[in-house]
Amino acid sequence: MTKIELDLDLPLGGSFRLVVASQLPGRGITGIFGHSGSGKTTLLRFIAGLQPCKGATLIVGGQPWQSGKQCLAPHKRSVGYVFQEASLFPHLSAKGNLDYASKRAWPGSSPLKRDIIELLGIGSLLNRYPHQLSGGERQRVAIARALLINPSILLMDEPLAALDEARKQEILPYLQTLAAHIAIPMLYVTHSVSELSRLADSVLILDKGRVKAQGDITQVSEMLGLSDPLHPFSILPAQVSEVHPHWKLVCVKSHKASLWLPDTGLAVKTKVRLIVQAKDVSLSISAHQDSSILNIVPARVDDIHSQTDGMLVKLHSEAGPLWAKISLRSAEHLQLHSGQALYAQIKSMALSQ
Amino acid sequence: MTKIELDLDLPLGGSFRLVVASQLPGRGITGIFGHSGSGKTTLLRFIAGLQPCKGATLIVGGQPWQSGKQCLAPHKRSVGYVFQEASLFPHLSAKGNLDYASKRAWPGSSPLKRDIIELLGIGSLLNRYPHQLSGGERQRVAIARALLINPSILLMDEPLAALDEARKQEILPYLQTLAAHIAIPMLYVTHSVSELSRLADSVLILDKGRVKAQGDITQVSEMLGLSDPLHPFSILPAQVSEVHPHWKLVCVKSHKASLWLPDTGLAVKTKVRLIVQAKDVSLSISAHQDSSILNIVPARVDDIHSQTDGMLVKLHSEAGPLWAKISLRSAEHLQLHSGQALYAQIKSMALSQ
Amino acid sequence: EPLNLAVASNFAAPMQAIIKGFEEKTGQQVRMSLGASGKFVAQIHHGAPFDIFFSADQAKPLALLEAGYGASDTVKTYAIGSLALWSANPDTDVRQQLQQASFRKLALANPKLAPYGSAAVSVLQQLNLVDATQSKWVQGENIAQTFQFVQSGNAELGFVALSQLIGKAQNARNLWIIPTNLYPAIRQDRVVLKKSAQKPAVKAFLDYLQQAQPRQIITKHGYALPEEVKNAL
Amino acid sequence: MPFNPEDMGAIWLTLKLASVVTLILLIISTPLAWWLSQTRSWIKGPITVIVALPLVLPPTVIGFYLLMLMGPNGPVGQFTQAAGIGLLPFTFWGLVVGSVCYSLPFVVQPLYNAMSAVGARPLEVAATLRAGPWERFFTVVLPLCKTGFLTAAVLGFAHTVGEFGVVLMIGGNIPQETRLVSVQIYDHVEALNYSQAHWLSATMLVFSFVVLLALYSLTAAKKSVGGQHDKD
Amino acid sequence: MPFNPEDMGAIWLTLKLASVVTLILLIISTPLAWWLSQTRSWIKGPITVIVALPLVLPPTVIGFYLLMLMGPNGPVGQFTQAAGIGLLPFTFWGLVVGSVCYSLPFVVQPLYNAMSAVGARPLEVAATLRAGPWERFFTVVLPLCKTGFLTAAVLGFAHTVGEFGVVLMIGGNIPQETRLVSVQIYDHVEALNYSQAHWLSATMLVFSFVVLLALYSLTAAKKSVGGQHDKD
Ligand SMILES: Nc1ncnc2c1ncn2[C@@H]1O[C@H](COP(=O)(O)OP(=O)(O)OP(=O)(O)O)[C@@H](O)[C@H]1O
Ligand SMILES: Nc1ncnc2c1ncn2[C@@H]1O[C@H](COP(=O)(O)OP(=O)(O)OP(=O)(O)O)[C@@H](O)[C@H]1O
Ligand code: MOO
Ligand SMILES: [Mg+2]
Ligand SMILES: [Mg+2]
Repeated sequence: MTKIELDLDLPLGGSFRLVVASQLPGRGITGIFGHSGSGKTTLLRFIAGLQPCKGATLIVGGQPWQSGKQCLAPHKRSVGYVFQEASLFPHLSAKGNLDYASKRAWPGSSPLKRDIIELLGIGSLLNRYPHQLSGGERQRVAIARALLINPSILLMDEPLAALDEARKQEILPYLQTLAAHIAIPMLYVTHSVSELSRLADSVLILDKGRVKAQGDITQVSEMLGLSDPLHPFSILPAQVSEVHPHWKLVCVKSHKASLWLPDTGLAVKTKVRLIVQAKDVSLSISAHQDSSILNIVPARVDDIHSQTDGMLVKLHSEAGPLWAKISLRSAEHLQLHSGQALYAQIKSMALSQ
Repeated sequence: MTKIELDLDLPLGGSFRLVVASQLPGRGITGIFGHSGSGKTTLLRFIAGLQPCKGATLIVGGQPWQSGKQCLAPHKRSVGYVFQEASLFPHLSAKGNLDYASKRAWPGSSPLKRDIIELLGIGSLLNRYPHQLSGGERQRVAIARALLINPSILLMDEPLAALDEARKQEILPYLQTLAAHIAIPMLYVTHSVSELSRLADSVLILDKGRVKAQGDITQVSEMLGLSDPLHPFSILPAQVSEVHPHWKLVCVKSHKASLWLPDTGLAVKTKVRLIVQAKDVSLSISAHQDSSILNIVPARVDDIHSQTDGMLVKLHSEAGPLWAKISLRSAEHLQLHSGQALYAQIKSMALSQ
Repeated sequence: EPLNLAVASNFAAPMQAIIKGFEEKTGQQVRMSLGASGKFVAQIHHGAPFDIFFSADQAKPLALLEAGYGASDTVKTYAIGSLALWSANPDTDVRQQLQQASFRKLALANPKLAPYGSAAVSVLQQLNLVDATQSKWVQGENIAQTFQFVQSGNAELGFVALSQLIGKAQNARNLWIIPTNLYPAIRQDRVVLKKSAQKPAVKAFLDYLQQAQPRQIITKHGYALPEEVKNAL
Repeated sequence: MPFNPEDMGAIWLTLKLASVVTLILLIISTPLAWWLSQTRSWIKGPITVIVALPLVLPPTVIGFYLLMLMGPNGPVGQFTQAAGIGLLPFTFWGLVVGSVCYSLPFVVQPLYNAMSAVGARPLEVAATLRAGPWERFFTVVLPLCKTGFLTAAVLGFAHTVGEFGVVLMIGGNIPQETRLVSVQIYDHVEALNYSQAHWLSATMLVFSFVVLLALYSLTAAKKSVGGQHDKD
Repeated sequence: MPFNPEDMGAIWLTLKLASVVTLILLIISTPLAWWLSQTRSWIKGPITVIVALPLVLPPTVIGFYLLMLMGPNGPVGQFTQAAGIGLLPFTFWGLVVGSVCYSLPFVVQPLYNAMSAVGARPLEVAATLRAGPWERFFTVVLPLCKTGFLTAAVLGFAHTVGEFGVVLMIGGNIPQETRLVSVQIYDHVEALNYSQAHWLSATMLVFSFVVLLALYSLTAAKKSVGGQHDKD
């Protein structure tokens, strides 16, 4: 457990000031979320010791990294940092960059270098110099380098922004496993809500240098889910109850309901987090049996918000609180009103964990 | 019309070779799509004149930019280039960077500097130097700079990768309008299928330096839609037939069917492109009247592919060819078979254009 | 232990020959440092390991003696330089050109630093040519530089040391050996440094200088010996 | 101790020479350094070395060879005479030529290094912003190489002020024309006028300190960013 | 024309001196340049200028002052005597000290510029990769400043080979001990032994050309990337 306790007040060049007094969990992935210029990079730099801050406190796993004037030098902090720009050493080849890290790796069990290289698909690039790599290739080498130092915290500043979807889908689960198995905490800056909701156990939302919300992702999910008001979503904590290898589905229990979702190799009892996009939830008065929609959950209308582009319906469902986004026409058609009992339909294929 | 004719064969450092012989349309947005390292940046650099290539041909709007050994110098090519890394001049403030471009702008009607600055939200940063800006802020200044040169082609290398969703949603429509109204062609490199399908009129898909597919987005949509086999989608060309301000919906005609989608201010007769994610299409045997799903389209099963995580169903619907992704369980439940007649249900809120 | 001599640059050639003879005769090793006299004075003030200083003038050995660095009774003239007016162009009549001041540049050594320079100024004063020529003077830091000014043709004529012309074929037009009555004798003095006064090698070298062979070398190189000058007067 | 008029003349002449030489050095070295920083030709190495080569000869000897070259029988001298410029030795412009030759490497090298450090990207960006080669040079390379130019100017200026071997040889120590402070100080030392030498040396040191510090502060005062291409 | 033994001795002594001085200069200048490139202190400007200041005095005059400082009555001389080293003037190590002082700016300046151009980022990266300050310096700064070190070494070496004003003054031109090639050539020229001077000069030029070119090629042969921080 490498809990991170932070307390800083850091003015930067007159117009910007980052104020954070907070505790970040010592395991799992903490998403750092916020608009461009909200202070995410600055926060990571402070934790790595690259951004000095007078009188701040930073305690990591009980060890004081900074307390007032006493400040642990950056190279004595066991962090792996993926910078927002790849920042490879220009004088070293890709291999040289990786070796630089692995030679200096912190002691302890570490993932195999070979595996990391393979996962990131950089095996054929090792002899190239940074200026001979494409943007995405550089970023992948930088990620590998940060992993190879075998740190006790990983700081990642939009590490996947330069990568294509397929590549992201390969790397994301790996980072997830890493955070879970090696049990090192990871601070993960991203602009992508889907990356965030998929990866993060806990979230810190920054806004203009202040903490706007913080906590377990389910705690902040309402705020997070509404952070982009036009694309709201809900997060349902759930647990795998059954595995159906034949159907390639698993059944999870969320609140009182059972939901089906694609089997991605989850074992029974695994805790998962379902992200349900409001636009993926449809409503029906009766429960239809002849459709491909597997998840049909009894629900009650809690509240109805009118938005510029439709209606946002807050539901109390058997699976937990849910947002549904429907058109005004559908709302009128269904004569939607608060307290109404109906069914929420969620395509299992639209569910991600 | 600034049609771009390309013919190049460019070896880069032994292991990579970019071969493109192609014509890109002279108006609208051409998406350049491909995995990391597939040659997207190299292609843009060649067009801008920054990457020399022996014996290549490049004709832009009838004007030969390169033909064999004759090669127009980069500064004589009317391009606006947003580099993959922001690449602001470090010795100039944000304002200095913008002025550098506006002072040298190509003649012709150009968007107002004030408007560009406001749209990109950089008005308060103008006096800062690049090292005082956040990653996203730098990228926004770089985009503004490329627009201010008032070019006759825009080359954009993942310009929005560093930006948050909200910011993207602001800038995307602007770029769209720009491409449409000022009628300059834009080559837009992106990894994001949603950006691509939203923005691009035509697409060039690169794979390991070769053109894998090219053409109007609807022509390549099948390949594009399957480019990430786990997240397939379909693209339906459509035209607005009715506007319903009361419901905040528009009705569009796609093939033989009418579909409802959120009103984003589209006028009647506007041509739109609907992106329908396979996971958003559900199937039912009968047409349900009591659900919030507005778009229920008669369809026939054309083909069924088994995938690792479910079934991919190819449909001939009245709205055009559609992919639907359903679970094996639903497929068995509905006794799905080729030729079967059923209904495809698409939530209007899940539709984007 | 070698004998260390500090020798004014203009006397390099004869001294080299003299040392060769001395070494052959006595087996005593001699190391000669060449340089400007003024520099040697500064160096001797700060502990330079020289035994005998052969200056280009009389003032500097005297100054050293007064400052307490020289051994008393060791200051002595070892050679007397002769001044010549010379042009590198064999067709130039140097005397005529000097009289008419019909030249672009006249080279002479810096009178403040080199005795050959002050001698040259005396000659011009005697001939009443200072005002007519002063604007055309170019001064070398030492007599060697002055010679190079003339030899490279950059100065049409110049006052050089006769010793510099030895062995170079000249005619009567482009070389004028200045009569000694037009300038005070250019006496070059030497002094033994106090700390070396008792060294046997010093004594041996000074003795050797009195012998015929070195004296011959000195005159062969275009210098006069003090005794001879006295005789001539 | 006040200066005698000769000293004053020498000081004035020195400043004039150092300024002119520094200016000419910058003008010559800029394209040379730029070419060196951009070329991939094999002659880059030899040229780089040749620029530094005069350094290995003693200044007086360089002066000696320059005297021969620029004299009436030397090739340069023949040329200048034919061109109607006359002979260069013993003139102010002769000193300028000599000093330029001898101080060249101290100006070329810092410029070359600074220009190499600019990298390709800023130039590429400028090219896409319609800046032609000259414009790129003036609007991007020059400002990014400010520190390099400062170093070059400081070294060139200081070295010209202090250099005297070359100048002694081709100058001829003519008052108001080629008698520089360095020569003057040297003369004082040689003539054992030590107090005069100390005084003049101290003046030169203090004066140069002030000039160089002003030059330095002036350049440093404007936002100095060269080299730091990005911060996260 | 073969060399006489004196010439040979002078050549050998020169190479020894230039090598030792270049080495010492690099050792001294590296931390100094590094400090200058990192500090934000106000004394950075004055120190930079002070390093370049000796240049404004003629070498002989510098030599003269060094002679006073290191002589038996000078503070340095008193110290070296007390420390049991004896007096430095007129010894090989005296020449070393003199040459180091005089050539310092030519080594500090290119290093300073190269180090400033490295920027903060590579050092930050190295710090997060567990490299302490020393390690950062050796694994990041040194390799990224290769060109700067090359320039510094070339200028330092060449200048030491050619410099003779300082060396003449504090060396005393003693054969085998302090008589360098530069002084030897100077002597030949002064003694009007031109052919000997030409021969020795040409040898020095050719030899230095070869040495410097080799040094240059050696450094350039390894992938030269310094300064080009990123390509798209
Ligand atoms: N040296 C500086 N001087 C002044 N302001 C600065 C400086 N460094 C950063 N800032 C400002 O501080 C704010 C926070 O910057 P930071 O890099 O932490 O943002 P961010 O959240 O990482 O943004 P992005 O998502 O765009 O990378 C920005 O508004 C930036 O302009
Ligand atoms: N100078 C070079 N020498 C050798 N290979 C190079 C060089 N420059 C680029 N490459 C290679 O060429 C390929 C194409 O690079 P390019 O930058 O065009 O890719 P990209 O499609 O833009 O990728 P990304 O999405 O990661 O930015 C890459 O595999 C890269 O490693
Ligand atoms: O003999 Mo001198 O002192 O070089 O003119
Ligand atoms: Mg950031
Ligand atoms: Mg790229």
